[in-house]
Amino acid sequence: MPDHWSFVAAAYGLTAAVLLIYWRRLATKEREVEASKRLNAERSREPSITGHPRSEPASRTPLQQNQRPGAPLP
Amino acid sequence: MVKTLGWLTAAALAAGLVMAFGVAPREVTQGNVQRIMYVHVPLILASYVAFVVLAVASLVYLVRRDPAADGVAHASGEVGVMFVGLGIATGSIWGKPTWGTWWTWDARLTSVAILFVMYLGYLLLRGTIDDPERAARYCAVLGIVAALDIPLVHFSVYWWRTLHQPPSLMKPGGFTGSSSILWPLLVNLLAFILLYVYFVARRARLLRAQAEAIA
Amino acid sequence: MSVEPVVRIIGVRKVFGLVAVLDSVSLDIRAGEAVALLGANGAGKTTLLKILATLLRPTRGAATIAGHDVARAPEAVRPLLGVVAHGAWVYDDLTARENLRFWATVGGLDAYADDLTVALAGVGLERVADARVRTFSAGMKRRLSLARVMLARPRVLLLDEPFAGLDQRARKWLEGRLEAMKAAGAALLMVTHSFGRELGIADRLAVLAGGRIALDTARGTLGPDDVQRLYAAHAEESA
Amino acid sequence: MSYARRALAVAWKDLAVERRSKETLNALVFFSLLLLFVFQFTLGGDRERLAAVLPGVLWLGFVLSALLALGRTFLVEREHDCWEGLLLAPGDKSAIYLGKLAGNLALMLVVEALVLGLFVVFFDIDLGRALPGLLVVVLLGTLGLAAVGTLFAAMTANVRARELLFPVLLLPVQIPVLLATVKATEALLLGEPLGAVGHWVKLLLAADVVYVVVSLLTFDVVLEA
Repeated sequence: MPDHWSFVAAAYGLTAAVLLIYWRRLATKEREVEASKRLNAERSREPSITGHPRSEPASRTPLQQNQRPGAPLP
Repeated sequence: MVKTLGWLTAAALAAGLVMAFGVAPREVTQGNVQRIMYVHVPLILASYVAFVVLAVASLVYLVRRDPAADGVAHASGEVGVMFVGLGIATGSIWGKPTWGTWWTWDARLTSVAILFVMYLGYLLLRGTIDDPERAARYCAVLGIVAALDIPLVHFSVYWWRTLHQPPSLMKPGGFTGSSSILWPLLVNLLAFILLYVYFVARRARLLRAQAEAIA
Repeated sequence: MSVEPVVRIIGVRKVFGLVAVLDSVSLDIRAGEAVALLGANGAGKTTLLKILATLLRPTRGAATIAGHDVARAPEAVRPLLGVVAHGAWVYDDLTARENLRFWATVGGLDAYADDLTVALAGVGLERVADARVRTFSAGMKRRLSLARVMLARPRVLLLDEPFAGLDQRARKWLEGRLEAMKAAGAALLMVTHSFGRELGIADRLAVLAGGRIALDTARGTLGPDDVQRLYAAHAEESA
Repeated sequence: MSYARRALAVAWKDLAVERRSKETLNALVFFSLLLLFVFQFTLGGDRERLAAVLPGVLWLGFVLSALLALGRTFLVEREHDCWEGLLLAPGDKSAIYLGKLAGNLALMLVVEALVLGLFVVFFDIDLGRALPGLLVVVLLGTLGLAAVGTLFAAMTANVRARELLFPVLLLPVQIPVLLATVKATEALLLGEPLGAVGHWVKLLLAADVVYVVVSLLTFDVVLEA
């Protein structure tokens, strides 16, 4: 009775490979989510996003534009 | 918590390997190729566990609307499909030298293949719905329909003739194999069920983190 | 006028993906009162209407209709609602009368033939009652959906751009119908982004901008020009 | 009684729309004619070989037309946003499911009668004594297909890649029904009595009960806002 060791190796090897790839993928995704969470946390310190984009610097009133830290008010 | 479980799983899998190659005897008629059984059978049985958990979690989700239950169902679907796919592959590798063919449409092979495509469809449905709440609801319905379909699949396919050796573990009249085979099988079964629980815990945690990252 | 408002919206927030369309919206409507909800495109008017209609759940906050929470007890809310949404809810291959009968039956009403005829006459469709809706103009379909709503005599009417696609005569006619519903004690919320005469039936004007009710005031205190100016200012500020 | 009236209203509405537009029916009649050609070309004129595969081919025809017909069930609700109206209809949504199911069943039985007629004429089948038994099997099998098909059609109506996803979800779940109907049809066409395929009939009955009950219980969840 031949042992067919190559078939045994194939079965165990395939299983190990697939399980390992899945495990690695979980770890990668976890790191990605961690990174995006940190980004979100930074963003959430700014005002919350609403249905409209926040105003760009150019659309600020002249008064705001002139305010430099330490500069005297006009 | 999950980390401890991971180490425990790794230890169990290592013990399973030792049992499969060191403790279990060389099978008399098939030779060493029979050692594939110690990975093939646990994979299939663990996938059954996954699909049962998926159905229960689906039901819990529909009653309580708890995203955590949906996460468990989703994770179980993914791991279950992977396990059943590997189970089919290893069975096929085992079948080639012993039966002389990679694949045969016997009852148990066929019903396992049906499970595979059914739950592959489940994952496809998950992937196509953008609204997470709606995806959870629809997949819960599909998970319940699929689970109730399993006995129907089993009976309809069973009424075909079969080439496959009779179920090795849970056969009417109890287990007939020697305990030298039983223990390695049980250890591996435990290891793969631990692996399933570990993967599901980790995947469900990841799903929750992903949902939080979006909200 | 009863003291307790029929429609209560308290701090409703709705997030789609990363964007909060509604930030914190609060609004009350009493029985027999009509509120016009104004705002630029994308300000979240239709979203708010859909939340009240139990079609969307708020991310945070709550809305109640006659004391029932729209998210937790939608089944208690739905029989009280009349909704005229963007779509007319009509089947092109059924006649006007058949459409009306279908929605009445599915809504659990007893649709007597006489009632259907009266409702169709009420929206001026009696002569085409047995013609297929496929041949109708957009305005006629809209009138048919108004007939559906009026047949049910809802306590709360939610109207999305009810005057869109109607000609001058139909607008005048619709104003009359809505006044009658108001007089019968219904609460009205109508979404619009135009400043036509339809604001005439509104008791209050609410402007939605930046995810909040930027202005909520009795119509009498403002002329149409004031409204236009205010709205333009808000639109600019948030644009 | 309002429950039954609501279900009937939905069934009547679907059939009235279909009777007037004939959109689905016309396409299905043409499709079954094409199937006839395809089967003839691929299987060849060999009478013996044809007889052996006939039950499978017949059910293949039924299933393919069912996939086309059932997948379209909720398309009519998308014009003018009628879907929204159904969502907001107060009361038990399973009445809507029952109405849809009844309409689908009627449509599919018409198409199946046509396909069967075409097979009898062009492939020269002698139905003879098999007909009553065959009717039972076709009725039970069609109910199973339509029960899950209607539920899944509602689930895939508003989903990307609807045309692909619907068969991909439906076919694996329906394998028990397919096996049972094909095997039973095979035996019946060989002249065996209905009693000889009792186990298949029982399986079909069980499947129908399971599918219809689960769909009734879960349809509320599918048609939720």
